[in-house]
Amino acid sequence: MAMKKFINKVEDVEEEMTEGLAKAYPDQLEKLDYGTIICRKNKKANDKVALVSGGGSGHEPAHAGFVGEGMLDAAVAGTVYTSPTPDAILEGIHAVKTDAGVLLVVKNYTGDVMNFELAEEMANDEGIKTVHVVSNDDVAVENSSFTVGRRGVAGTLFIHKCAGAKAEAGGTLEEVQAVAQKVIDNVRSMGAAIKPCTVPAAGKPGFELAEDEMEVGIGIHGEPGVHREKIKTANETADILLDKILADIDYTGHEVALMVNGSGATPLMELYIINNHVQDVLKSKGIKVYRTFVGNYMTSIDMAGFSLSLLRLDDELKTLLDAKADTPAWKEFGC
Amino acid sequence: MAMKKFINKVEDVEEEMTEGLAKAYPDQLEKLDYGTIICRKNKKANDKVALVSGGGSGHEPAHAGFVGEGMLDAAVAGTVYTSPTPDAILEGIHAVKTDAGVLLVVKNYTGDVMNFELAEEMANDEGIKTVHVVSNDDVAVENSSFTVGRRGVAGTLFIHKCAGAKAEAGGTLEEVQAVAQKVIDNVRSMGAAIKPCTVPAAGKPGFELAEDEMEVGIGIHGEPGVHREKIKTANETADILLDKILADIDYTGHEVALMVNGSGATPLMELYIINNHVQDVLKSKGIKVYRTFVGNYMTSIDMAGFSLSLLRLDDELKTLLDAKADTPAWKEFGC
Amino acid sequence: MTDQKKVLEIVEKIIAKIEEEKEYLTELDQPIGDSDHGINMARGFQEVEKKMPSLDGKDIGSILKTVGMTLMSKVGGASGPLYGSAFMKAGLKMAGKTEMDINDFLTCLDTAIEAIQKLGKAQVGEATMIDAMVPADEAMKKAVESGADDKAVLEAGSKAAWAGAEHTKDLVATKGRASYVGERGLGHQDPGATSFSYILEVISENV
Amino acid sequence: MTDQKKVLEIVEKIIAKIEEEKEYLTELDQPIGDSDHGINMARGFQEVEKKMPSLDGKDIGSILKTVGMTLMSKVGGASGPLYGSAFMKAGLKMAGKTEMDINDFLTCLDTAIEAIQKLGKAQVGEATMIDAMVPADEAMKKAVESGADDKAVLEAGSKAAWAGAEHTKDLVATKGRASYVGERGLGHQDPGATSFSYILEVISENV
Ligand SMILES: Nc1ncnc2c1ncn2[C@@H]1O[C@H](COP(=O)(O)OP(=O)(O)O)[C@@H](O)[C@H]1O
Ligand SMILES: Nc1ncnc2c1ncn2[C@@H]1O[C@H](COP(=O)(O)OP(=O)(O)O)[C@@H](O)[C@H]1O
Ligand SMILES: [Mg+2]
Ligand SMILES: [Mg+2]
Ligand SMILES: [Mg+2]
Ligand SMILES: [Mg+2]
Repeated sequence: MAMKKFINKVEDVEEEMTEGLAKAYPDQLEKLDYGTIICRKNKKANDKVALVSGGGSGHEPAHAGFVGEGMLDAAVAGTVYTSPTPDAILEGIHAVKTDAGVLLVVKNYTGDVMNFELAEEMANDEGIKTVHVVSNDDVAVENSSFTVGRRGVAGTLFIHKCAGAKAEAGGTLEEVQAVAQKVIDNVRSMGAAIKPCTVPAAGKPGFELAEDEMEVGIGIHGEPGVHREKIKTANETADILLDKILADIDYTGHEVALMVNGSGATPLMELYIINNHVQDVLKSKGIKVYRTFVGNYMTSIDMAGFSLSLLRLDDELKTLLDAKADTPAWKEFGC
Repeated sequence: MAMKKFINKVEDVEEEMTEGLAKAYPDQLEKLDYGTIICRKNKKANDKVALVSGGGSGHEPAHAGFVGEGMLDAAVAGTVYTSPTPDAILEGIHAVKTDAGVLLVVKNYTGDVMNFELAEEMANDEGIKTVHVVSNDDVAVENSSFTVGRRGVAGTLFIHKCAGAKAEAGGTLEEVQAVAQKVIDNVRSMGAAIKPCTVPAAGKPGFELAEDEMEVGIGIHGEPGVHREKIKTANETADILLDKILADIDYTGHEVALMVNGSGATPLMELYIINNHVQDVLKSKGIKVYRTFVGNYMTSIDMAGFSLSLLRLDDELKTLLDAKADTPAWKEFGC
Repeated sequence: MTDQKKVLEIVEKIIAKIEEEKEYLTELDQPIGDSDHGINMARGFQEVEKKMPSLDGKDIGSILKTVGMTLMSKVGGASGPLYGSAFMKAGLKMAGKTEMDINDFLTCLDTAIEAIQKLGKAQVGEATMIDAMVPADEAMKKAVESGADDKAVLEAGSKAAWAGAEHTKDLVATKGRASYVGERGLGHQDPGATSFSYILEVISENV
Repeated sequence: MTDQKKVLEIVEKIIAKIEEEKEYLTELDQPIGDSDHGINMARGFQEVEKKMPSLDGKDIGSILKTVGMTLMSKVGGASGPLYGSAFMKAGLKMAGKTEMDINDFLTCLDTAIEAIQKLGKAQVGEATMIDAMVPADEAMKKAVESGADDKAVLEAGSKAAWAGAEHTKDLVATKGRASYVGERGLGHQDPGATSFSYILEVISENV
């Protein structure tokens, strides 16, 4: 049976996709010959910190769509849903490293953490000042000292944005890392899905959902969530996620950035409907939304689902969030 | 059976969606009380032409996502897949009209054309200088004097962009209309789909496709296309569309803008893969791509499919294409 | 043939009929259109339903005009302005009148056809609602000439409308959304011709 | 126990086995992970396959190091660095050697476990590949002490590995992606423990 995807050969998906992105913006982006790595074409000044992120493919536009001025310098893509390997990450570091140092932004998955840490070790061995942060914003997964902790999901993009702006503004490696950590400490996310995703190499959906079921707390790789239940309305579903997020951090009286993120196959129509409700709920709770981002930022191939992310802001983060970012997929409207 | 959508009540979809968009950008956009109409909050100067477009809902981000500086002044949304009514269009005209006049950008569907023309007539009766253009870029449908002509699809967005820039630059109503017509004369599109879309009010897919079938030449409302055939690779499918487009206008030796547009449920992964091939083909044919746009611009709710649009550029259109546009969904990267 | 009160009764019946046939009309719009004709019509007539209380005691012209304006502002798509202007223009002809005879009715239908053709530019044979309306109009005129009573005239009209709707299966559409599918539309009945046939059927059954 | 040539033969057999069990290993990764363990492992070992010609005549240390580096740079995910560093570190122990006895093999396994634990920080009982490796290691050491021959030692190891893999069904994962599902992971066998069991099984069957 033919898979219902516009692809060519399964084993060429990652290569062709990164090529296709680079070809869309030939003056701004380049794809390295080694691996599926996208870099800024205009390299950063040597006295500014470079940012490298990455992870498995399948989350487009993350992460390569956020390469550009004010965000990432390089994005290293693994095969679909699989962390890139240390040699590829090191290659990305090599391509954009500066004297000011390199910050690696890693999502908290065992594979990602190990591969990035190995690359970091090799980079440091070569004398490249390299540090990393680990994003873990998904409140669906309990954080306990006996487990690997929460997963990194869509909130990671706020790290790219704020730490990227800090680096562009000339922050030191320590300062840029501190901003990244501040975002991590203040951002929480959770998602739900109604239709599964199909990894091209697998050829069939990674999980199954009955016609009237949804998975609450779904991971961005289609990992099972917190529980399964009957489909609810958009508003009720948003409430479930929001309740979990708000229980984890008290946002009351704070200004926040809100991201209503689509999983890849969710129409903007639905994301706007969700946003309509979330804005009302936050308002009623005394949480002021400083900026809203609605769209596909951290997807799960062709999964139909969405996640909500809330970032608690202070003056520094507000300034960094509003700073210019010129990348394929980050859109600041009206800043 | 529950529909697999994140919505609340079917009859509230259009209202909640436009509310949700306006709430995402409260400083930039407002939703009118009458109907589902989105307008710029900062009204244009009286000596600049205002642009009003619209059509049935279900094509998000079109058209409301293109309201903002340098593009549309108002977007009037009908119910899903149904043209807005004359009174609503007139309301949109009222909200943004200027002394310089109003250009209506209409997609070529019998319903849209009739409703917009009726509104135009009423506006002119009230002394509001109003003209319209009709986009008809879809080469899937034969253009003959015996039929209603080609359909307006994703190429319409290049009208919003170029005519919007011309208006922002102070062009007269005639000049802005002339730019819009120039885009219409030089843009061609065609699409294909592998999974149907579900209109919320219908509750089930508008058409059916076998597990190994695709519809070539599909319309943006899920209207049947040119023919149905077995699913092909991304490259082969892109070739079919491209051949039809290139047979209609000779782009050889010209610079073009390319849009690789997703239908709503098509992951960016696949759009990039398609772009990878289209860029190669155009290059081999001596067609230079001046700018590329890859993403969801003119969707069909949750249809999985894509369309290609090619706009033949001259110096004026290049300048207008690159002019600043600050709207939720138009993203110029690296201009 | 009918007074103001009867007109309101018939409008109620039309509203009910359209609601009843909503799914069927939408299904007809699937193979050749965008699967919404029934949804569009039902949305419009449900809105007319809301206006009914305000129409009590009004003249037939006002009733038809209100129905037309409501359809115009609530249906959208192609059928909205077409049916909308048809009822509105017919309403103009009946301005101030509280009684309507068969000739008035035929004047209204002539006016409606004219309004629809002015907007939509469709001729007979292009597989639109016109292909139900014109044959119905002709059949009723012939019946009046041959001296048939009102009931028989309307029945002849209804029969001709349905025959016309049926006949759209053999036509390749050249107007409206159905024109995009060309020959692939053969064998499919036009939704607009069908909705018109239901409306005339309701009238003929209730006069 | 085995020479350089035999090691290459066994590597070929492991490559074949992983390819054969690719779908099964991927299926095991579905309920508790992200459905890719088999795909990951197969991608890595297919790449090892390409390197085989270049390994002809090389010492065992070089062979293991190449296997490790290839897995490290081609598998990705969690299993890539784990298996990668396991083979690489074992390769260091066998540097320059062209023969390997059962004690060398156990040294390699000890080194591999150490490398995996250094990176992954998993202890026995956390439902990872460690739960197949450690029992296998212990069983083989016991067998060596009791004077069993190489074949019997390896068979004891393979049996213990499979028992360990089986036992992961009763464990709640606290490391790796499986930890996200918590109690819902009960009843599901760990894919990494399973792939290790296949590897040891192939070795025991071919020495
Ligand atoms: N130009 C036209 N003239 C007369 N009737 C038309 C014309 N175009 C469309 N129609 C009628 O409108 C019907 C479709 O209405 P509807 O589905 O509600 O609108 P849309 O086509 O915009 O979705 C067709 O079945 C046809 O009878
Ligand atoms: N911290 C760890 N220590 C030891 N083994 C681990 C650890 N984390 C994961 N694993 C092993 O890796 C296997 C999963 O590998 P794989 O599916 O290829 O990677 P990923 O989880 O990144 O998708 C698990 O079944 C488990 O045996
Ligand atoms: Mg994985
Ligand atoms: Mg319609
Ligand atoms: Mg229709
Ligand atoms: Mg896995």
